Amino acid sequence: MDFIRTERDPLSLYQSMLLIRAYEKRLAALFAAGNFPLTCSAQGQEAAAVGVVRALNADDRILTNHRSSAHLLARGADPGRLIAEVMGKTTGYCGGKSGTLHISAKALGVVLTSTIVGGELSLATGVALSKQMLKQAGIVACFFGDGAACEGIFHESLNLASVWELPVLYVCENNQWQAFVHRRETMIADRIAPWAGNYAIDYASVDGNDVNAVLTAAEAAVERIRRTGKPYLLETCTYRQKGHFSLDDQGYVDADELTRWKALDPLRRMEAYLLESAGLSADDLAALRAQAEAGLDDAVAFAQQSPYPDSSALTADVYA
Amino acid sequence: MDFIRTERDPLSLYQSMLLIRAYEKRLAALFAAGNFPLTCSAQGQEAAAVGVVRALNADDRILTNHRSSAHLLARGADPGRLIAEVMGKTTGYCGGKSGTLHISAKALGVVLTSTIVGGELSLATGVALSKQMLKQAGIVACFFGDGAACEGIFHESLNLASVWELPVLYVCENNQWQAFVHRRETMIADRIAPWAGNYAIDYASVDGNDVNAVLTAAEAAVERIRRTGKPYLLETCTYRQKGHFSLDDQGYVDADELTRWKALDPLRRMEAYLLESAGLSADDLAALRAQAEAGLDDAVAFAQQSPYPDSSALTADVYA
Amino acid sequence: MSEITVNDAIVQALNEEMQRDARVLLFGEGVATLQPELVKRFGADRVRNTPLSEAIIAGTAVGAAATGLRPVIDMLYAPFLAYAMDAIVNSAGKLRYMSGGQFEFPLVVLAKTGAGWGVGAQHSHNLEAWFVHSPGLKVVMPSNAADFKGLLKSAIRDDNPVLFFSDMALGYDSGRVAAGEEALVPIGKAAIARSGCDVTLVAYAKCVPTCLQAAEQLAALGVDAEVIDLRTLKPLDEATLLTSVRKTGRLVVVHEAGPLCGIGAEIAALISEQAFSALKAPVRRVTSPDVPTPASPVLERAFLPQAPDVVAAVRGLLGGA
Amino acid sequence: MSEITVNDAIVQALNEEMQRDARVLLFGEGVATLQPELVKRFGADRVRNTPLSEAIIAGTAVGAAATGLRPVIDMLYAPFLAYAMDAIVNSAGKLRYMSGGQFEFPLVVLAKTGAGWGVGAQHSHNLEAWFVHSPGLKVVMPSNAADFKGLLKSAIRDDNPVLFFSDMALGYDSGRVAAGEEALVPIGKAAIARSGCDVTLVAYAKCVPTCLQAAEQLAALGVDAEVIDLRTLKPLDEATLLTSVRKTGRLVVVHEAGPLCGIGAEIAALISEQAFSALKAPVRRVTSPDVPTPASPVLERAFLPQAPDVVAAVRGLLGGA
Ligand SMILES: Cc1ncc(C[n+]2csc(CCOP(=O)(O)OP(=O)(O)O)c2C)c(N)n1
Ligand SMILES: Cc1ncc(C[n+]2csc(CCOP(=O)(O)OP(=O)(O)O)c2C)c(N)n1
Ligand SMILES: [Mg+2]
Ligand SMILES: [Mg+2]
Repeated sequence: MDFIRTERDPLSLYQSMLLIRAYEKRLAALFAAGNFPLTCSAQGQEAAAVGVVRALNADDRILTNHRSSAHLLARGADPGRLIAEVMGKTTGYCGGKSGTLHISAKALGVVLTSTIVGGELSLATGVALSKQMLKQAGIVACFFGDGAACEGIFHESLNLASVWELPVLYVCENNQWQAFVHRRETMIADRIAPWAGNYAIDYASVDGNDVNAVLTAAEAAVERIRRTGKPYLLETCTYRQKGHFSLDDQGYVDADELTRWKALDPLRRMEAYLLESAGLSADDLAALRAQAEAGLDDAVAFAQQSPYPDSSALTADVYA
Repeated sequence: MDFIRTERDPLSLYQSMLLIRAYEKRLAALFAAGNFPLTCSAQGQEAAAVGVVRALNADDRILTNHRSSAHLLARGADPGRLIAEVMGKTTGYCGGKSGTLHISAKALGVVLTSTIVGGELSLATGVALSKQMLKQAGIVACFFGDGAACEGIFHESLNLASVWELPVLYVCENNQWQAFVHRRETMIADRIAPWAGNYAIDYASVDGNDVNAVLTAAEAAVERIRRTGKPYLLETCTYRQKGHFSLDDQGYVDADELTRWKALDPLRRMEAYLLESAGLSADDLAALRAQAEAGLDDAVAFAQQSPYPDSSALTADVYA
Repeated sequence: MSEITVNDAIVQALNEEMQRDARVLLFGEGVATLQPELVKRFGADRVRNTPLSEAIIAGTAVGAAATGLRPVIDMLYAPFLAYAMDAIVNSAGKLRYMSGGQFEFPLVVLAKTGAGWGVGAQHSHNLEAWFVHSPGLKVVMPSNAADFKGLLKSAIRDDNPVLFFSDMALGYDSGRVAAGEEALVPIGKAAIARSGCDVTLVAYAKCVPTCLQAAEQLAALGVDAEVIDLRTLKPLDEATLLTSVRKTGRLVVVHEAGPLCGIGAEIAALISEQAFSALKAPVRRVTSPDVPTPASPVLERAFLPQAPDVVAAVRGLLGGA
Repeated sequence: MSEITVNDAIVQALNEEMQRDARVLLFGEGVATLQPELVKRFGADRVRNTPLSEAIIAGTAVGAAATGLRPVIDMLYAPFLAYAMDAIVNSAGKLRYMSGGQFEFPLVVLAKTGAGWGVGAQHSHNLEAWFVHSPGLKVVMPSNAADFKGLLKSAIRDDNPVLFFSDMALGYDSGRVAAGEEALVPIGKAAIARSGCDVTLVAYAKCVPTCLQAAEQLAALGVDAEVIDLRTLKPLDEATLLTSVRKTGRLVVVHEAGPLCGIGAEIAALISEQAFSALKAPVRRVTSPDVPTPASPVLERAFLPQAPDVVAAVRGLLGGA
């Protein structure tokens, strides 16, 4: 039941963010309980993911990285199959061979996920070249972090996309951290979007914790790419609320910074909006939360009941 | 007799350019005569090389690439030892193991030459880090082409040099060609210098065929680096008058472009200046040319009389 | 059948396969400039110059291959692959497996190498063993015009990433080459370049002619050498190797690449695992020494395996050394 | 002597060598954040975080090494070296030779690898053979705390580029480690982890414990196995290997890295070249299959060489198979 989600109404956006938050909290709980694989949490970045992914059509393609859960769920991935992949089960999107760090789901148009920082930047141009040369409708959205922007491949990818006029939406999720290093230590500027100027690529930087703002900016960017066929760089300014991965207690993170950003929590802000401007009640929200949790219960049960691959799978899928 | 040249008077600058031109013409003649190795000619780029190299002090370091003859000669390299290296003789700067493409001369402060495009960009930061941490006087000049600016390492090198405040003078010799590809096909912009802005690095772009202008710009850049300790990007706009290497007949080069640039020949322009503003006569210039040619005669004779290495050298110099 | 050079064979293969399949495209630093007739015939879209950016050239090819195109990229000299290892090894070689078989990577990476031109160790460095060691890739390295054409055509039709290495020294060698379909040479099949019964000489690329030369000199000494041209380095044609060594009982592997963890090491290990009882003498490797390729002509000659080195190794074996 | 973990041994070695030589500095993605005590002790100048830029991290180390510093860089996981191959292979490994000996490159590259953590093929990929195949480099890969400390100290004092690989699975193993100078372990010397006379098991990193386990099981079967811990992969300690095989006449090489053109291939080739007459049975390799490392725990276990696999291989040899 791989159904690509493209709904953009506020309620759908919120439901998607809620699912991502519930998913991340559930995985953290499972890890804490022991005997569950480590993962990279997207908690705090829900709006940045949902706002961009929902601006895409079904025939668009997505490339993502190690922190992909939000992109996959926003696109409509089945949380049960995601958790199954994390656990290395046959029902996972990659039959358990990927594990959590590089989940791709071709049926959802989420292709070629790489955990090599910058890997998605090196592959996105080729996916876009196929769109261009095979005259297929659709653009390519490439999600990468502020850290990936420091890799040489960022420069090579944007330069080629510009010279060859490739329909790539570069989405830099600037969450202020690069594993254990603060963005500040790795670059002079605070914003990455303007770097696109060197390649004559249009760009924008948006409040990544405001899903409505992200959606609006992403829709504008996508429209421009569809119209011109040229690349665009959208920076979503957001924050990694959890450690780099499950084992990271964030001991090195400045407490004030964390507090400042938690006050900007994307779910809280969308809830305020729904209550004030969309006529939802506190009860409605509670019901939605319960719904999301129930979905996670089923997902975890599905993953846990799924079988591990047979050892014969070890040597399968190497060559076409 | 490795003597680092730092003279900056117009006559010395011209003599250095004259030596480079004579050297390149002589090597082209030797290659045409047969049984001489292929080389990458710096003809047409003499002013860009001499103007920058002469702005340096003896304790500064230079990194260069495959097209290094002009940098080496401007710095004071012995043409005899250069030709010997090109021929693979023991008296060459690298004992014949380098050949023409990666000649380094530690005694001249010309270190770690790489023919891997961008190689010099990857090494320059480390040489500058040594200057910084060992508290040694001097800066590091790194010569690279417009093509090298397309490599990811350009982005990584400038970003690190900026964040770590390394004393690097990045010198982009924009000669309009990248082997068999025109610069125009590889980037949207015509100038590379402004790319430094992304890293908050100061920059300038100068007429690379006017040696006086290059020297002035380079002196200003060097002074700024010495004062601030921070990197700087100087772009010298010039032209590759010959093919990419000895075998390249330039059949693919637009005739008008070539004519336009030949009219801007750096030697012609410096000669005009010397005649008009420095009180030299045509006879003086003729004498200087004859002097340069005589020097080349000796250099070639020295290289030709030098021995080839003994085959025992094959396994020497691998490990320290 | 016509007599053409290795360089022409490569262009013929590209012409035929681009004609046959509109999804095939070629890009790299200067390919459009240097192959104007390909541009004229197939258009600027399918024959492209690129910026000087090996990492994105390879990455673009990998992304395109996974989504419907069949790219051929010219990476120029093998050492430049050092900039493109992530796309080739971590992406092209692994992402099919890591995705549970969701993607295919029909892609060909062209790279030249081989000493003899005095251009030094940053141009001349035989790196084929790196890619044999890495999962999910295929590696070919032909020795003659017919195989260059036939293997390149097969590589372009293969649904997996293929590293196609050309030895500079062979570019102007000419040989008789078939036209069109019959020209295909299968990936994974070695060729018996000369049959013999006293010793097996295994080589690839320019070391095949070296071994044939050595075989002539050995014949004069009454030694009948079999010469096997590997042609494909991954997957290795184990059957042909084992059959030959079981016949001759003696093996010398010859290549320009460095000795340590090279193809020669792999074949020596393979044979001493699979045909141990058939071996009458130690397996010998004749390779370049474990040093960078020197530019000086004298040293470069000494660096390369030569026929007399092969003859000496064989005589050592027959002397029972 | 104190009992410490492998991870602590690495930090101890860094502490002692940074104390001993002010030219030693450490940089990489997050090293300053994760080693605050090193920063406190030696200053932010000598212990630096870097941008996420492997190519310039390595290039900077190479340039610094050639001009008076002695950098140690943490490249995190081995597959990330794919971004740094030019600086390591084309520059650090070649520029001394290519310059006629004008430069030295005292530099250490740290990289982790090794399956067992379910992180998949872009983190778990044993690439040590690539660097053994490339000229001008040294490669070490220890198996226990004492060797981690002793070899890291030697690597930092070595005037050549040293690749120092750590197997993730060993990080929390503890062992008795000497303090200060006596802790030095020479590069290029293998260790006899267990002496025996019936068969030689050669391994490195986490496969050493695997072989010791196998040796116990073999002892129960009346087979006396000698276990050699290579410790250094380049230069190989040929003498120790040859002496052992001349004694036992049987050889099994065990490693996690892929089989093709791996260390096992090199050792099999070396032995069948140098100790052919001493061999009573074929040389056997027990390695992971030639596939990317799977993330699924079941498959990951099947991917790794296990003691029973080693025992089976030895029994095959003794059965004269
Ligand atoms: C080439 C490479 N270097 C280092 C790593 C280890 N690593 C994984 S994620 C990460 C931080 C990435 O930062 P960023 O790009 O900002 O993405 P984020 O994790 O913040 O979403 C690092 C250093 C890697 N996977 N690949
Ligand atoms: C990594 C790499 N790619 C390709 C080459 C082949 N090559 C040598 S010089 C050159 C052109 C370099 O252009 P540019 O940087 O502008 O320097 P220029 O030759 O114009 O001085 C190329 C493609 C190389 N040596 N290294
Ligand atoms: Mg980040
Ligand atoms: Mg140029």
